[in-house]
Amino acid sequence: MIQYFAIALMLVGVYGLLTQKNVIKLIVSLNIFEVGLNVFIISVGYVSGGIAPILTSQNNTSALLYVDPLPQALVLTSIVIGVGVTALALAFARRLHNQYGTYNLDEMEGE
Amino acid sequence: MSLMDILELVLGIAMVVLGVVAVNAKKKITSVILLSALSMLAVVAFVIMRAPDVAITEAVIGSGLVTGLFVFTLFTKKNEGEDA
Amino acid sequence: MKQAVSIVLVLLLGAFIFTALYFADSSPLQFKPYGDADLSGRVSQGYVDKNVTADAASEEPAAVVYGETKNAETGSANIVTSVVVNYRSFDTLGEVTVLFVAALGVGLLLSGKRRRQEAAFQPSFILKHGVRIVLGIMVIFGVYLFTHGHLTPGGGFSGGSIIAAAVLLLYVSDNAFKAKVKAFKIAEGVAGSLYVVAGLLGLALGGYFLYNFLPTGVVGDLLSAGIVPIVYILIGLKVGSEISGVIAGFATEEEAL
Amino acid sequence: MLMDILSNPVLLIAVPLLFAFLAVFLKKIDKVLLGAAAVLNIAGAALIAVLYEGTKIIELGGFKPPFGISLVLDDYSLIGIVLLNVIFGLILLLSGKHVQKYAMVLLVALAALNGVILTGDLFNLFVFLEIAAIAAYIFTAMDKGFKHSFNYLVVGTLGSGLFLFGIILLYNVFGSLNMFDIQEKLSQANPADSGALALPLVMMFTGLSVEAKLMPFGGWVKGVLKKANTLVGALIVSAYALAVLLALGRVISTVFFMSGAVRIAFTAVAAGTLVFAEASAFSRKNLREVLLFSSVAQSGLVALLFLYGLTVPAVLVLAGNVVSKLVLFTVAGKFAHDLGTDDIGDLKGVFIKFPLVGVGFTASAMSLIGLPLFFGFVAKINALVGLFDAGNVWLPIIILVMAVVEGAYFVRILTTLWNTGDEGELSSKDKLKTFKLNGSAVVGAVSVAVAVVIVALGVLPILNIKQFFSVDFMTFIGQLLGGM
Repeated sequence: MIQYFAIALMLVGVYGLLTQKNVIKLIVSLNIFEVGLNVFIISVGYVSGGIAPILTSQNNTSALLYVDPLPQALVLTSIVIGVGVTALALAFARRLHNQYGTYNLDEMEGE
Repeated sequence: MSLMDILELVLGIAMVVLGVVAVNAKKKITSVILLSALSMLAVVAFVIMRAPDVAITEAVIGSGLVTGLFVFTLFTKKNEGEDA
Repeated sequence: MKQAVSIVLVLLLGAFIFTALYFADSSPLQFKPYGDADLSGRVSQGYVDKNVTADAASEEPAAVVYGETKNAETGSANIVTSVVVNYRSFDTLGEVTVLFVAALGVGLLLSGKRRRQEAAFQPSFILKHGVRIVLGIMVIFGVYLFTHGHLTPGGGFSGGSIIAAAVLLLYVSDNAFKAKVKAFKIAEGVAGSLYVVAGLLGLALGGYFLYNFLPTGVVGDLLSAGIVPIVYILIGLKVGSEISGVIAGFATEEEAL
Repeated sequence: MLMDILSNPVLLIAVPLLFAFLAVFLKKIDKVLLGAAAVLNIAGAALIAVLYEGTKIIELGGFKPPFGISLVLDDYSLIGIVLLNVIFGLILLLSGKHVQKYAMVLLVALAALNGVILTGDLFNLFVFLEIAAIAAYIFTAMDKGFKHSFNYLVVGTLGSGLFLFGIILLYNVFGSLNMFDIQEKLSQANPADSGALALPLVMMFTGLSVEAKLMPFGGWVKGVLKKANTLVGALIVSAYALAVLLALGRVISTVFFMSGAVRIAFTAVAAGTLVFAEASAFSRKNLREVLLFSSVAQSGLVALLFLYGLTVPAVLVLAGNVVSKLVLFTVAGKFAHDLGTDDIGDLKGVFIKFPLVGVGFTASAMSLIGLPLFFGFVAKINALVGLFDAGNVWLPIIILVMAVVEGAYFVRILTTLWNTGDEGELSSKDKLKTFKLNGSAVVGAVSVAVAVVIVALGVLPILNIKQFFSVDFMTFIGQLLGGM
């Protein structure tokens, strides 16, 4: 179920990237796309009835039914990459704002 | 439909609606706060899908730090006066 | 006009994705829908059973039992951690590098003589004093998360980010606060270098880069899993100092020219 | 034992990375570290080439594939890393003064590009591509063109997101991220089922197209490169182009399982890129713009060859192209920086003043067009023969027509740059005096050296006419490299 909405969320992000002209809004759209993608990746690893992939004193053997741990590891990576890119994009946004006095890409004149 | 299915449905719809509103919001700060809320819902989705590690990380980074960075970019003395 | 075109484009893309995923004829290569994943056909089963290095020919390996199994190939009770820091540690090295280079970029873009930038709002009494109370708890929780990353949910990324969030709160609550960016830089460089050095040690001692050259102990013990907790602590320090550095970069602004 | 460790390709990634982290607190000597890493990497690549004994899988962390991440050292990646590290060294040699504060970023980029070429794991490829891309966003901003860099960042991030989406769809089907594991599983699959993989393949191809500069996804390249200095321009058109296109080729040759319609769509993108970019290059008056569109066109050509399984010709074309582009773009950037213009009309007769630079530039350009006696000819003839053998008629015709277009604008550029004044007029020496180039000796020496290599590799195969038309050219180069 969640999977459908994850894809929809990615599409919303793409829609934002296509329509928005504001630097901050573009970065927000990029983040929405990434959230959708991350939820989708986790949903690919979900097993109905599975438990979280951590051995504890209750779930103490590897013979139980676990959800797929690999997509979770990938999403950890993906989230951290996302924050790196967002930080860099915001640094660009601030430089653009200092240079042109606006966040709107259309109002930025010259090279 | 079990209770879980209904929860997932509501969660999914809320996420998409938040996404659409965040993209189309007039004020930039509204977008940012809605993005933070969206991340929080994603955390719930991660918990439902049995991914506690990811949920913790997303809660701290996605809805905490990233929002902080956005706010620092938007709310500084220099940008005052413009509709944030 | 442009909006309409965009909506149509996005809807077409969505229709393409949904038909390809959920409405195509069934074939062995078809997408496996939500919840139907089968671990036995995936590499992940090896991660859960911790028998990746075993020969396929040998008999069915015994299940890993919490608190009993000794010297498994990776002693981490948290399977996600074993994937992140052991099986796919090279990705993680790449990932901290992403943060490293992004932090460098922020520093280069927002460089110049720095002065604390004043926020457009004044911190309230509650914020100011509340932060002081929460701060210690946050740092301790962050450290707890990355030292126990191989046992419980959490780990280097979330632990490091919580410490960075503490720095963020300091900046928000106090308009005059200025962190020692240099200290972040040094912590970042040391942690990063040690991570690579740990990998090179593995290469020298075990013949493989990032080889887990320490005994892995009993699954579930705090001192288990070989280099996993050590590497996760390094990652925590590195992520924490990198994101703190980024925040410091954003909170300060070059001197008005 | 020690030799085993020293010739481990992972060092090509680990050493620059270690130096980058060390440079954080050794800030004073960061440029020394950069130079040292570049030299060490060239030495390492040479050592790997000398000790090379056929395909080798390097397991990381001691976990066998497909479980752990593995690097792959075969003919393909060997050529890649040797070429990449030499090119990177040359770029630093030629444009070292532009490094400024960017030494650490360049170290990370060097590590990431080596990783992109060597890795055999899809997700690992994504991570390295992302590192390389972020480094590129940063140093394309060196020239204060923040708007274009921001555009590049948005498009690049969306592209890598789509690439990741494609990877995860493949993982869902095959349960593995290792390219060769997936390839093996695909070899047992029924070709009739290939339609089910259309979506992941389209997503991965789209994602990679952004970095590989294929149109329409590579539109960022114009804004970024138009004003790029020698360092940034040469990096993007040669080092990045080499690594990313090799990765594209690796992905296509291992995990792409195409049905007719999907192949036609991809071919259309690649061929469209070729035609559009050559036409754009023809209409430009600005040296760097001509070169950037020519570079885009070459990406299209190389992608086209990869799509038709002609790996060896594709690698040859790519290798010839990136080496030529390195010289051409460095010279163009140098003109723009030192003379203040790279408009072809303003640079009349500039090569008479700097004949060494001129010779190198001319040889590189001729190799790029594919004239006989130059390396580019060997590459292009191999490509055309391969396409004909595959029963294809239209693609060779398109490639030939485009080669003529390319020839036309390069001949126009060369005649302008070698002649002073308008046709019929005597060359006026006074005008030339105004040109002043800093460090033209280094640029000249390097470009002449490259020219000699290009000509040697273009002439040598003719001595053995069989090798000239054969796909065995790779082994031939291997022998040359191995015999060093």
